[in-house]
Amino acid sequence: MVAVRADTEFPDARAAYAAAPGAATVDLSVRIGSLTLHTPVMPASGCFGPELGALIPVAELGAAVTKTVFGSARGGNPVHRLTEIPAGMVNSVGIPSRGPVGYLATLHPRYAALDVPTIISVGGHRPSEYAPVVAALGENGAAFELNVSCPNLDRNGTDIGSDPAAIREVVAAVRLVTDKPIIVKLPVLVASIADCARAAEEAGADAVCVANSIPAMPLDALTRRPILGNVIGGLSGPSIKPIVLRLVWLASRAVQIPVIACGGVETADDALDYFSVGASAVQVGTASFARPFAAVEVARGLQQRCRDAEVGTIRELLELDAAL
Amino acid sequence: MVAVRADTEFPDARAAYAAAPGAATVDLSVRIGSLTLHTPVMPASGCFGPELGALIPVAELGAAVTKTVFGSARGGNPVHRLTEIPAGMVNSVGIPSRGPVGYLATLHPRYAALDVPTIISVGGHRPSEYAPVVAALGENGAAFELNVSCPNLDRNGTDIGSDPAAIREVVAAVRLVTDKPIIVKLPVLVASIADCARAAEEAGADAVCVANSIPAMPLDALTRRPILGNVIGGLSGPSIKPIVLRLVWLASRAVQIPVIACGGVETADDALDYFSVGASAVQVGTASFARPFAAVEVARGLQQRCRDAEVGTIRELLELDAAL
Amino acid sequence: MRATAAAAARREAAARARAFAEADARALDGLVSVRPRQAVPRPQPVWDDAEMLVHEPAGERYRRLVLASSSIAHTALAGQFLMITVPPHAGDTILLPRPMAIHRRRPATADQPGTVELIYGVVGRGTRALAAVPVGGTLQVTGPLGRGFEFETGTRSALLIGRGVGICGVMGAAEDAQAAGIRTTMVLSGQRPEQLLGRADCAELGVRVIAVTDDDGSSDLVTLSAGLRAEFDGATPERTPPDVVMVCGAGVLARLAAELGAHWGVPVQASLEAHMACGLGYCHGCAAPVRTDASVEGPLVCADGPVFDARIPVD
Amino acid sequence: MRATAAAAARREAAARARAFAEADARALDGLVSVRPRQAVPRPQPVWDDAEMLVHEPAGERYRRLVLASSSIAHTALAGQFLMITVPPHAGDTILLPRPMAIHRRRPATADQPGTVELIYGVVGRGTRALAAVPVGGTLQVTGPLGRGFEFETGTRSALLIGRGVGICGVMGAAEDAQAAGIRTTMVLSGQRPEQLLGRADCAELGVRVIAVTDDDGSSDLVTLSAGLRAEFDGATPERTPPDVVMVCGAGVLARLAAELGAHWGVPVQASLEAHMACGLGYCHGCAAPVRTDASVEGPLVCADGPVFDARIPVD
Ligand SMILES: Cc1cc2nc3c(=O)[nH]c(=O)nc-3n(C[C@H](O)[C@H](O)[C@H](O)COP(=O)(O)OP(=O)(O)OC[C@H]3O[C@@H](n4cnc5c(N)ncnc54)[C@H](O)[C@@H]3O)c2cc1C
Ligand SMILES: Cc1cc2nc3c(=O)[nH]c(=O)nc-3n(C[C@H](O)[C@H](O)[C@H](O)COP(=O)(O)OP(=O)(O)OC[C@H]3O[C@@H](n4cnc5c(N)ncnc54)[C@H](O)[C@@H]3O)c2cc1C
Ligand SMILES: Cc1cc2nc3c(=O)[nH]c(=O)nc-3n(C[C@H](O)[C@H](O)[C@H](O)COP(=O)(O)O)c2cc1C
Ligand SMILES: Cc1cc2nc3c(=O)[nH]c(=O)nc-3n(C[C@H](O)[C@H](O)[C@H](O)COP(=O)(O)O)c2cc1C
Ligand code: FES
Ligand code: FES
Repeated sequence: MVAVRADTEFPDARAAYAAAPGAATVDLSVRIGSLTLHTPVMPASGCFGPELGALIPVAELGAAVTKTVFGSARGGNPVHRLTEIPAGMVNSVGIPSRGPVGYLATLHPRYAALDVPTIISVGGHRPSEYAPVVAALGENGAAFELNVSCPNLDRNGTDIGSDPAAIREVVAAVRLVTDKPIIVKLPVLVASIADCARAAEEAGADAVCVANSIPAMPLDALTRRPILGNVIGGLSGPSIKPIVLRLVWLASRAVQIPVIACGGVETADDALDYFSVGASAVQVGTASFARPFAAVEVARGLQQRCRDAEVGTIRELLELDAAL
Repeated sequence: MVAVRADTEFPDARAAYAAAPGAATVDLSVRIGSLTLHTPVMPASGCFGPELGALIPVAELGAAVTKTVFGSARGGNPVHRLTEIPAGMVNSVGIPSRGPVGYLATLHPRYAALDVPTIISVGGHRPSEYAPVVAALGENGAAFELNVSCPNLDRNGTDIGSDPAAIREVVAAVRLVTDKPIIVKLPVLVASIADCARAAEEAGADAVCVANSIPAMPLDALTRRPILGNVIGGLSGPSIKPIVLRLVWLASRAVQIPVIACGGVETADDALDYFSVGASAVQVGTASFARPFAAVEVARGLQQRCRDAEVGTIRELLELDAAL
Repeated sequence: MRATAAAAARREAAARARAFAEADARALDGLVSVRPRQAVPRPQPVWDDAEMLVHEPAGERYRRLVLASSSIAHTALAGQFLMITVPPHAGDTILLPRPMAIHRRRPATADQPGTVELIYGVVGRGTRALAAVPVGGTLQVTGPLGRGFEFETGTRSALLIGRGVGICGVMGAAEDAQAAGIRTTMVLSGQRPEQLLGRADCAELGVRVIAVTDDDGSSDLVTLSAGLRAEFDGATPERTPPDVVMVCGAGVLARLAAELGAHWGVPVQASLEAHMACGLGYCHGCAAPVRTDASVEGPLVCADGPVFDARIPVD
Repeated sequence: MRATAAAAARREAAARARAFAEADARALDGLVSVRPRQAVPRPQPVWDDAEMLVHEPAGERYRRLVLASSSIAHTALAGQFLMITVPPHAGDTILLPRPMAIHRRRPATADQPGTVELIYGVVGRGTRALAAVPVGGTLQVTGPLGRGFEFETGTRSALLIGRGVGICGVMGAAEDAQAAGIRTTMVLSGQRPEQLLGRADCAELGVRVIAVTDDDGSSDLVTLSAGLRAEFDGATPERTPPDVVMVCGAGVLARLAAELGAHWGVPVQASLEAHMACGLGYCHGCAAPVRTDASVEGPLVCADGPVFDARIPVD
């Protein structure tokens, strides 16, 4: 574990924070295929970096999740790449990626130094592009998250993840090149989240993550021009939670594999909301920018709730609540 | 026009309001197929009723739009049917409908008494259900808006409007039974709004309306139970505007027929935002509940902006702004 | 441990909220129906920019709001309500107007505008934002709305029952009763004596008050029911049953009133709440808890109520 | 007509905003590059719950914020910044922290905690919510962040240029210059004399001030450039060109500084802004305006800057 250590002469808030986790007495571990996470809380792709290793007790998270790695190196989108509007945060960072080789050379060693499993997010611009990236990443990382919220250049730019057939194709190809757990991260704008989740499950995925940010087009209130250099960006944060809650509920009823919820999680209560509709784990994205320790807080909060209620699992906690 | 008249003994704010429209000196009329609306502003389906005739100068709107009429009579959803959360308003009113016969007997005469064209919203639970309703409505109403954000019972409950083939089927069938303008109101959760809009256009629609509310699942913060009796409701209001703006932008680039924007319009500026990405008209929904005159304000605001800039069309106004 | 206490408090509050909602639904099940067509025509609702004359704490947990609107004060009937548009507050926009009962109507005089008085509890985002609106500005309101309490001609005595902020729902009936010379008793129910609304209003209107609270157990439904039966048992001319019972509070209180009405053989009117958007009858957001067959849209609280007939179902 | 005036004002503001953004982008195009590896290692950023000691108006349009954080005050380098987490305000939640330059660093003493001082303008939702935070509580901050202004060893004189709130970006360099005995002149630019920040700081630090404003036209880029050339024209020993120019303001000001640097043959360092989420280098939100080939992710303002080398492109 990368130690969170404050300058001893002038201590900051980190030291007290890291020292006071509250005993992790309850076993909240969750299985994603062959991988066991000691807590069902992890960061969302693109909202975490190894830089946080010195700021928060990363080992209290279930996993680290990388920004999406694409097959070839490329820069991100023009500025502005992100902004905040009343409806939430909108980002069009794009896909600054060094390709699997660049990732393994520069970023991966820093992830590997963190004392948690690394889930490597992988993307592509056509269904055929995913498996080669996963193959190139080889034995690195503990699991792969397939980001299918990417325009399919084989099919007119419609998201790969909105097309069950394309999802099947991606997952089946990746399944052939790795034995590690495969998580498929689905987009919001799909005709049927149940069909998409089932396609992932049937093709061999070990979990689905629901969901990515919601495509949006923020305009500058004064000039009426797009704020983002890329015109379109992804809306994230608390306002998307009621939309994603429904998707998690529907996906959980459609598949047997775990559903990882992602969208507007800020607190342990948000996580419990998702658990109550069927999620097995949660990812924390936007909330980490304002509070770098947000995901750790969620994990600690779940422990605390279970301890307080004297139960051993989140399911029991929810049943107890429901029985009240 | 149904006169807006205040009690003369104790006048209220309506009288002054109705008396001060600002001359409608600019011709902002817009054509939807064979129908000309004198202003590109109208209410959204389900967010207007003839009850407003006595409260606001309805004649200043381009049209009235009815709540969706289904083929057979049925009640709405269990309570709660609506609520407000930080992300917006969520409704699961459902489809209380008296069928076309009941509508014609009870509601239509009250719409007909308003001094604006009535656009009748029509729904169905399978593609085959729309045309019979339109046929039964016959010569009543000035246009039909087909609400295709309805689960398709022929196809596993996926929205009719998220399936371009189903949209084509609905529109082609309705086209056979009416010569009046057909507007297709599309849902948000679709794989490709461009494909859906094109399907409507190719099958003979005169306009598309983009979009309906976004399905969401609000939970009670305290009890963690669904707030709505129907569990799922539609999220509407200002927070959905950045999401719908992108859809309007994409739809406008995909089709030649007019695109009517619907989602979070509260002010003339919101309308101009939509016009700037290609919309030809706007609908005002949620905003009318807090301010019954919201749609009238939008129409007046557009007049005012054009007058101030000394231009004759909204296109010119936007060009002038863009040239600044 | 602080966190444990907080979690326990949260669980208890959740349990209370659930239990309350379930008891309410059970109590109202089959209880209410739309009253036959009304005699007095309803006033045309208007919207008005009403000056806020008073906005101050009322009792221990409520806030009082006095709005100048001669038009509404002039036309509003007992038990009608307003839709209050909550202005945006420090970045928080409230989308839906909030329905509020008209607690008092004071018609315009030669030198004063007519006013309506509302009382509300600060419970959620809407009322929190409303509480921040300063006196002096205007508040946009739509009303008067709905069908309120109605006295049949010939009514000589009435029993009104209000609990918490529901006291505001029935106070208009007390005003009408006083004007019509109807002998009236009002039950004011609340958690603590300091929270009871309406004492001064009842004094002003010459209405006899029976105050009951959770604190001393007098508001307990069984205790209250027994007390009222004893009170109106017909033993003396003063103790004859009232000609009508009017109630505004939780579902269980409406049921209690219906039971009393059945016992005494007199009609009962109960004012209900529902989540609302338009208040005018077109959005269909406010379905009333009246059993209807699935092919028929049932009555609406805003248009067919908020006041309904309450009768113990015989099935 | 009032509405017409409002519309005209809006159109003018929109035109100004567009023109400003375009001029800025044009001015920065090809201007900046990442500086070679730095000599002094950067401090490890921390997050801290910093007590708000002061939060008050500063000049005509800004607000001053003094935060107690011994750790950050102790380690922060000139030109570094903090990410400020804006607490929720009356229902409005601010999701992204806001980057703010460290205007002054005051290390801890025997009986006082170390403090950092920030100055900001209230321009949007974020800073409006920040302005509502009362003194006395704590504010969560992450920092010190980024790569700031760096004096090469042997630097004897420096010209610092700051405009508006950008003055805060360069004030840390003035602190370092004073400590290192570097002869320093600081241009303070702003719209009106009443809005100029940093006069007192410059007096305290013994920095000579050249104040220029839009009001009297002295801040006009051509006028200012001519004035500075004349000022440092080498005519007398006091008038020799500075060894380094450091600037924080709009892109056009960075370009002006780069032109002066080219003229005098001295290096120029410019502090830039970008929309940010993490401030730490992992979110890739803050791409710097540095031309790179499409297959390469360019430098980031938060990690490779905010201070960059500024040189007039030769192409
Ligand atoms: C006819 C009628 C009369 C009313 N009169 C009063 C009154 O005199 N004084 C008073 O304090 N309250 C009254 N209410 C309730 C009031 O309208 C508020 O909605 C309620 O107090 C909730 O507060 P909030 O808006 O802060 O809650 P929020 O949490 O902001 O509400 C969220 C959503 O739920 C709805 N909601 C929540 N609780 C209720 C409720 N009890 N009734 C209706 N909608 C609800 C809100 O309208 C909103 O859409 C009345 C309701 C009705 C229907
Ligand atoms: C390194 C750095 C140092 C800064 N130092 C200062 C300072 O000392 N004083 C000061 O007043 N401001 C400073 N800013 C700008 C500040 O961070 C605010 O973002 C800016 O003032 C906008 O105000 P707002 O958040 O109220 O605007 P909002 O309208 O709430 O902002 C909307 C979004 O746009 C972003 N944004 C808007 N304008 C800017 C901007 N100019 N720079 C970066 N992001 C922007 C916001 O961060 C937010 O994500 C600095 C920015 C950077 C990058
Ligand atoms: C700045 C930023 C960058 C992101 N980058 C990625 C990414 O590379 N891959 C991906 O699958 N999702 C990415 N996302 C989406 C998030 O992982 C997450 O799905 C989304 O933000 C919703 O969660 P939230 O509301 O908790 O932020 C990004 C989000 C943000 C805000
Ligand atoms: C209470 C309510 C009822 C609605 N009923 C219908 C309906 O019957 N048919 C329909 O097509 N859309 C219906 N809608 C959706 C609106 O017409 C509109 O598409 C949506 O609310 C987004 O617009 P807004 O953000 O301006 O409200 C309803 C919306 C609300 C809030
Ligand atoms: S509130 Fe709209 S119908 Fe009752
Ligand atoms: S702000 Fe996140 S990388 Fe710079």
